[in-house]
Amino acid sequence: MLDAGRTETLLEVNNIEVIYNHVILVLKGVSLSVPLGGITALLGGNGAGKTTTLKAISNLLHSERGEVTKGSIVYRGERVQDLDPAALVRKGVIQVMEGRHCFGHLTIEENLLTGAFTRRDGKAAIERDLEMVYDYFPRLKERRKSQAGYTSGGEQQMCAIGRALMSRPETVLLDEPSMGLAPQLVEQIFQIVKAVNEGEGVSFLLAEQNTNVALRYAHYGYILESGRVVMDGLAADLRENPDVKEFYLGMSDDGRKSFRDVRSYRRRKRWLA
Amino acid sequence: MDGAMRTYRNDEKEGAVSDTGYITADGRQIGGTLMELRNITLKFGGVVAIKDISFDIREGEIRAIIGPNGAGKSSMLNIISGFYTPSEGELWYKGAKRPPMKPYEVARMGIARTFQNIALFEGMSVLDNVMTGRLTHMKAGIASQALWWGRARDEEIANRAVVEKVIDFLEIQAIRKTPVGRLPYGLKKRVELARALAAEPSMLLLDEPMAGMNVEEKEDMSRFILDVNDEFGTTIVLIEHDMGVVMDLSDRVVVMDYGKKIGDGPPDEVRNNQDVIDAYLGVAH
Amino acid sequence: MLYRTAGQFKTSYQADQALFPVRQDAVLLAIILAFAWGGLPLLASEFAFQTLLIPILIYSLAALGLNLLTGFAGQLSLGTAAFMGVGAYACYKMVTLMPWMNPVVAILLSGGFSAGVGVAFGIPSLRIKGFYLAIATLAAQFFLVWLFEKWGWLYNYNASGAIQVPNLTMFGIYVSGPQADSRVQYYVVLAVVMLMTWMCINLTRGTLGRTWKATRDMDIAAELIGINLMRSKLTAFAVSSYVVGVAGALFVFMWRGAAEPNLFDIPLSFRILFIAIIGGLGSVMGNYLGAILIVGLPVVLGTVPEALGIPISSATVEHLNVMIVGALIVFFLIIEPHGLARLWALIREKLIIWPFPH
Amino acid sequence: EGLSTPNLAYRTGPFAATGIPLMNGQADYMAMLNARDGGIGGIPIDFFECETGYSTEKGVECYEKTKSNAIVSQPWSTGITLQVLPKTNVDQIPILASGYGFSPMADGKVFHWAFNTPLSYWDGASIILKYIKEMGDLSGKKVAFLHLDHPFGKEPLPYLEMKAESEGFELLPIPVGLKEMQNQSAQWLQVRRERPDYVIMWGWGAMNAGAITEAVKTKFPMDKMLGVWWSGHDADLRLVGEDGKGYKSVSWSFPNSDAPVMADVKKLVVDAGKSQTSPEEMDGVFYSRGLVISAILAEGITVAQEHAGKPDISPADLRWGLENLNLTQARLDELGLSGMVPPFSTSCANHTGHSGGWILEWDGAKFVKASDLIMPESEAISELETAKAREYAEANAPWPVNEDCQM
Amino acid sequence: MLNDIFIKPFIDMVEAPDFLLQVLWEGLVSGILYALIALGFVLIFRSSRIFNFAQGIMVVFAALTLVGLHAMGVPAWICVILTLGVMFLLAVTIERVVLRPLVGQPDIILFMATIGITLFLIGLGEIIFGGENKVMITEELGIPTDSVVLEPWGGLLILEQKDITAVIVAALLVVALLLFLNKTRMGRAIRALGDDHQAALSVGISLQQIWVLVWFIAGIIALVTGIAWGARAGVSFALEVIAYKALPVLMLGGLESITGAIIGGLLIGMMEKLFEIYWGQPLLGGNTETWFAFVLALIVLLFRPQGLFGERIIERV
Ligand SMILES: Nc1ncnc2c1ncn2[C@@H]1O[C@H](COP(=O)(O)OP(=O)(O)OP(=O)(O)O)[C@@H](O)[C@H]1O
Ligand SMILES: Nc1ncnc2c1ncn2[C@@H]1O[C@H](COP(=O)(O)OP(=O)(O)OP(=O)(O)O)[C@@H](O)[C@H]1O
Ligand SMILES: CC(C)C[C@H](N)C(=O)O
Ligand SMILES: [Mg+2]
Ligand SMILES: [Mg+2]
Repeated sequence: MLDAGRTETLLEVNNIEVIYNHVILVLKGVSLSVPLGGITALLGGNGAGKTTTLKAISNLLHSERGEVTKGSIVYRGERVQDLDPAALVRKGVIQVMEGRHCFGHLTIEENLLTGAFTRRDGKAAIERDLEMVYDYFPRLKERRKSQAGYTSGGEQQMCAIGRALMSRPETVLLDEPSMGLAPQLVEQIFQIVKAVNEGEGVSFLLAEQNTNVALRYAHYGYILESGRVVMDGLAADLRENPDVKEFYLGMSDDGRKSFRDVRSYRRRKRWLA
Repeated sequence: MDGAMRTYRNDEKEGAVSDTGYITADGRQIGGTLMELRNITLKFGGVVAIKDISFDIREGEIRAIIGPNGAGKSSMLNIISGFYTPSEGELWYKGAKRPPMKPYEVARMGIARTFQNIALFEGMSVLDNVMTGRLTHMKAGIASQALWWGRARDEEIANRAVVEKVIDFLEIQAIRKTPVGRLPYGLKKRVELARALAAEPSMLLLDEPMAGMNVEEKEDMSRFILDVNDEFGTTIVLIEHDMGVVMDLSDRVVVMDYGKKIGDGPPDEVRNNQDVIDAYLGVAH
Repeated sequence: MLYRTAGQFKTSYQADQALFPVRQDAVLLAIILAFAWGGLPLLASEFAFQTLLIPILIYSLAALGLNLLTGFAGQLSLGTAAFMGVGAYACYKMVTLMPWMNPVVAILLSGGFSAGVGVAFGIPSLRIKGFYLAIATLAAQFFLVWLFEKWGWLYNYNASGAIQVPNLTMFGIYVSGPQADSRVQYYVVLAVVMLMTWMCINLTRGTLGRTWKATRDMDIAAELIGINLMRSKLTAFAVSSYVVGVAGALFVFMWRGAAEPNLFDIPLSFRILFIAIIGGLGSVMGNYLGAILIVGLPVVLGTVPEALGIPISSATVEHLNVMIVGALIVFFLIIEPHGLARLWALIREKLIIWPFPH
Repeated sequence: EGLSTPNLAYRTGPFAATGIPLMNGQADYMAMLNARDGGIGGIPIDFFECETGYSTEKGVECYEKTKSNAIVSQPWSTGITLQVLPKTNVDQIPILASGYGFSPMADGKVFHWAFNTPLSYWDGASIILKYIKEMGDLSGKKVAFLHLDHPFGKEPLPYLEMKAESEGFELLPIPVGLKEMQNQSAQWLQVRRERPDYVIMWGWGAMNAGAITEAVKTKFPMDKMLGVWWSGHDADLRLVGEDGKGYKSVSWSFPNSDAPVMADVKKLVVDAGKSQTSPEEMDGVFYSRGLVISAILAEGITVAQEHAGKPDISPADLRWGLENLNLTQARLDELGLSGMVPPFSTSCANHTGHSGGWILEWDGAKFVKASDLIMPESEAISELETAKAREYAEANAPWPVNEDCQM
Repeated sequence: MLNDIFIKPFIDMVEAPDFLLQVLWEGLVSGILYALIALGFVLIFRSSRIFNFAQGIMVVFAALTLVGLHAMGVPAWICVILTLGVMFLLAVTIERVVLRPLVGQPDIILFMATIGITLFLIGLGEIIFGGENKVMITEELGIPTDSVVLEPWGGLLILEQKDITAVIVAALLVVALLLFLNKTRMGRAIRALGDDHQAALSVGISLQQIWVLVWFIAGIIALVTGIAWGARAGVSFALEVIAYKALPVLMLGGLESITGAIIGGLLIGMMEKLFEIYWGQPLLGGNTETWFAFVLALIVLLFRPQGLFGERIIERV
């Protein structure tokens, strides 16, 4: 396992603030760092600002009328927050968006090929990577000629991840890969993430609701609530934290709680003192 | 596998309203058959999304549908709510065969639903969204509405009261006037539920109500579902991928895979069904 | 701190549903109305009535009609002008066939005809969506204008092929035709527009309004929660065309005085669409703001070179005008795609929390 | 300051090509008067344009905008004329629509404030038919009437229909919509199918060029095609050059580069850089016609000033002036307009003057006169005028009718 | 009556087949021109879901620039190159000033913006070039202007060589575009962009680059259209109104289909001409071409809501 302290820092987010539509303040000073070759998880409830953080990094906020008003985002020592998304992709940072966002009218294979849009290393190399993606996701190979709009949720998620891999990224920002997927698939996708991480040396920053899985695969984690980082630490440590256990893993002192027993009133989180 | 299930099946007498029902593990009385799907097949061009599936839904129960992605779960829900018309098969509701219907007619029969990919009316406030759930209960004529007088106004106030109850129940008072476009995902899901509940349906279809939620939020959602089922006796059909939720909440589970039914029965039984483990769960939960 | 909503609590649903839950809004509106009824008519010149006041009101109403359909019910229409034409021609036929008819009643009735035609051309909306639907309204646009031209009965076989508004009286005063006084016409228009606006506000905030908005935002979901899309869309076409038709009748009877078929051609449709969009789709007030901008702007621009003493030929002024209007449309869309009404709402939001930035 | 004489011009849009030379001619004449004589009767002419683009809507706007101090208004479109006509009784400003407008405007008893000197469209149609008849019998012939689908184009219809009946020819109206002016293939296919003996054209703006090129393309015999005076623009014919040889157009004006007035305009306006015209345009039919129109207006002002006994006349004075025009050959020569317009006179009851017109023919490079002055058949026309004028007054009641007018 | 509607027109057609051919040919030629405009639309629509109303004025603008430059004494072929330069600048400007700030806005807003652009260009064009009708420099560009006269069945069929040229050029253009869209990296990116802006951005497709490219190609198409149409009817702002005809063509063919644009164009061109000649003129007083295309498209859409070749609308919940 990676030790965050010793490896090179790839991406650093310093105290950023994001405002939508000039009035809605969503991120209120978020800082985090992603080490080279690691899987870093960004956890937190709905509306905590995970997606916003990822989009701030990949510079996709602009088209949603959001902007980073404070702080800085540094990738390999270089300030990147004024680049356009394409330039960032060329630098090796690519995002897999929440909700998959496949190109519905393109076939699966065409979708994958668009992932290689920024690449200049020739047809053969792209062809090779296509095979690599098909190796990781055999299911995609079966459906390569189908229009993405008609494939199932899981296939679309695979397609989106595969598409990102086609850009030969160094860092992948992965937003909620597990959403809406069957348990087996979730496991499978995380396995693939792990395999890609280890096999190709790609670093991941992933936003997840499914804390359970995320903390099993990640090395380091940040917990975000209402636009602030409220806790961070090694994944293993976080798993043992009692608050995380209760609120994110659904564990009570005596094992997993039943969803039938949640009607009793809830406790307050300790960090919201 | 069949032995246990037969107890729950109701396919002996055609169109019979009800037999006696059954008692759940935690002691609730489940009524007779509310809806029965018989040999449903659904095709899209060459693709067979659902293949000859039959099952029933009983009054007051929480009926889960699970299965891998693309198994045809949402399509099944769409058939129930009239959005898709099955290529083959019949649908019996409250003891009568349901003729082909427009979705809005189905909704008016008391079947409300939520959607897998949130389908709220983004341009409206939370309150208005929930009010749309009550449209089926509002009958004022256009003149009355234009003048804001008489029936239109009375209805507006009466239905607003109902809606406020739902809002209180789901604890979304604070965002009443917020445009839904600005809400985070979890709250949107809750608003969607509110909209469905506002219709006071006798049957509620929930398509992955907890996708994209963390445990805390899932707990909330579970609480709402249980309360609705409990307090109003609403029958609930639930599609969900979180096995914890499914196992804890549902009374009976249908398992689908590639458009076929591979299991049907109480949660405990289903989770030990080898077909289900192979196709869906991966490991026993 | 002027615009404080804190402290204004609502204790009943009825109070919460009042037209102006915020006191300041009601006060502002009262001032505007007092000005419209009392102040302006005293101050304004004939020129102002003819080039600003009357057209702004009529265009607002037409845009409101379109907004009901496009902004509230989400059905794009590029045929507004033709539906205005139906209103105008219907009104013309009514007053020439039945000269005893009260002109205002005729104007209000003429909307009924355009409602009928609107519904007919709205039927395709049940199957066709988005830009494709624009074709249905464009078909209406081009077909109706053609019909106005070819069907002599519609314009009483006038030599000019145009309809000429007769001199009509109400309570012994000329309200239309060359003999009518601008001030009188202004009051008639103001009254009709106010009445229609009030009714439209009621419709949009009630059941029908929610039905429309649901249809607009996501028609599949709307149908699945129990909305009869056919009814929803067709009522939108009907009500919208009604309002547009009345605006068309006002347009010709209370303002232009005459109209040839070309008047109702597509540029007018676009103009009204501009007003609705610049004002803000899905807003009632926006139509007024949009009309003030789109109608007022050229008038103001037209006076600029003269005021500055720059000698530009009238043709160049005209071209510059077109250019500037085009540029401004783009400009306004960029600063606030949701229109002036949204801009106002944002300002309001800022005012409410003022002096705190967030 | 001076006498405010707005002109509802168009220098833009699909009608600009034909509009510009006319507007230039008008403006230059007035500029010449201002430069040479300090205006008319010592008071300068404030001649200014309001751009209408030939759109009726814009035109009415322009009329309203410019009417405040105006002593006259020139709508430059039959459509606009028709729409402002009912307002004239209220506004009491004369409308000068030289060679266009509503033909019954000739009846001054009904249309007190409108003038269409020196020739109306019915007159024009009558001259064309007369000319055709000279070439051979009309009865049993088929005459296509290719016209702009606009009040202007429909204007001669009542007269033509009447004649079709009395002369026994078949009239085939072919409308050209504003949107199809430049692409008249459907209309010319119809011509090809119907094989008419003559095509009479009431075209304007881009429609002219469109029709003439199509005619050449479909090989319609050019000498069987005759246009109204607005369809005889040199530039339109220059497009087809030699191929257009034989095309004819009726006209009540004719360019005369040697006329004294042309020299004055050239010296005082064009050479002084105060004009937008070009030498080529100045020799054309339309420029000189614009000039003549301004001269008619100027003459009206002169007459009015003499009558009112003051230079600073009112609109009502000008109306008197326009009703009492007497442009004899001598007076025309005096004004330096020799050969540019036939003599005519107006009266309280006759607002047109019915000057008569020439048939011009395109010789491959320019228009030349192909006939002597032909007079319209006044009797039949004036009957129709009176009838239609009465009809109009009734439809627009209350409408004052002045029965006291002397002939 | 029934005879006039259902029998006589067909008898007329059979009796004068050369005339029928001429009608069809005229329809075909105008159809090609509608189709060319529609092509410009389709390209932009595919890449951005922008319904580019300005395509019509771009045609006018391109043609005017070409003719205007030539009037200044520039040789014809250099004019073409310079005009392409102007169209490129126009594309860059539109992208920078209008599209970039409006990324991600609803379709109708972008549609409105293109109407704004249209107005702006009309004003600008009239100021620069003046409103008069101008003659296309057909011969200078080396386009043959003679006509081919055929005599089928002893009748008469006149085909203008410039029309024949237009037909050939249009066909080549379509093939080139189809290859470009379906077989190249850029083409794929263009299609991807049309499906999902955000996702396209996220994989590093540069909106700016693609939009400039697409608008520039639309500009090239506009120039070709301008030359072809200008050669027929002269160049003036009235040309702009034929852009409206491209709308039904698009709808009939399907908004995102190149093939659809071409087939739709031909179909509408020929059908409206046939209808006008055999039904419109004799029975309805003529001028039916103003609306026939729209009604035809509407009827087709009632049966195929996405047009003949449009992409199937994916509707799922
Ligand atoms: N385009 C936008 N305009 C306005 N507010 C927005 C916009 N996008 C997001 N927000 C708001 O920003 C906050 C953070 O949203 P974000 O999507 O980053 O949360 P998240 O942590 O990713 O949540 P989820 O788990 O639901 O995806 C939410 O309150 C949301 O309502
Ligand atoms: N409108 C449609 N047209 C064509 N195919 C469709 C349509 N709707 C669904 N399908 C296909 O039917 C199959 C079942 O889809 P469905 O959405 O019902 O799956 P699901 O079980 O809900 O999956 P998930 O868990 O991913 O939501 C899929 O293969 C899908 O591609
Ligand atoms: C010169 C113009 C006034 C002629 C124009 N075609 C008309 O309306 O009569
Ligand atoms: Mg998120
Ligand atoms: Mg599903």
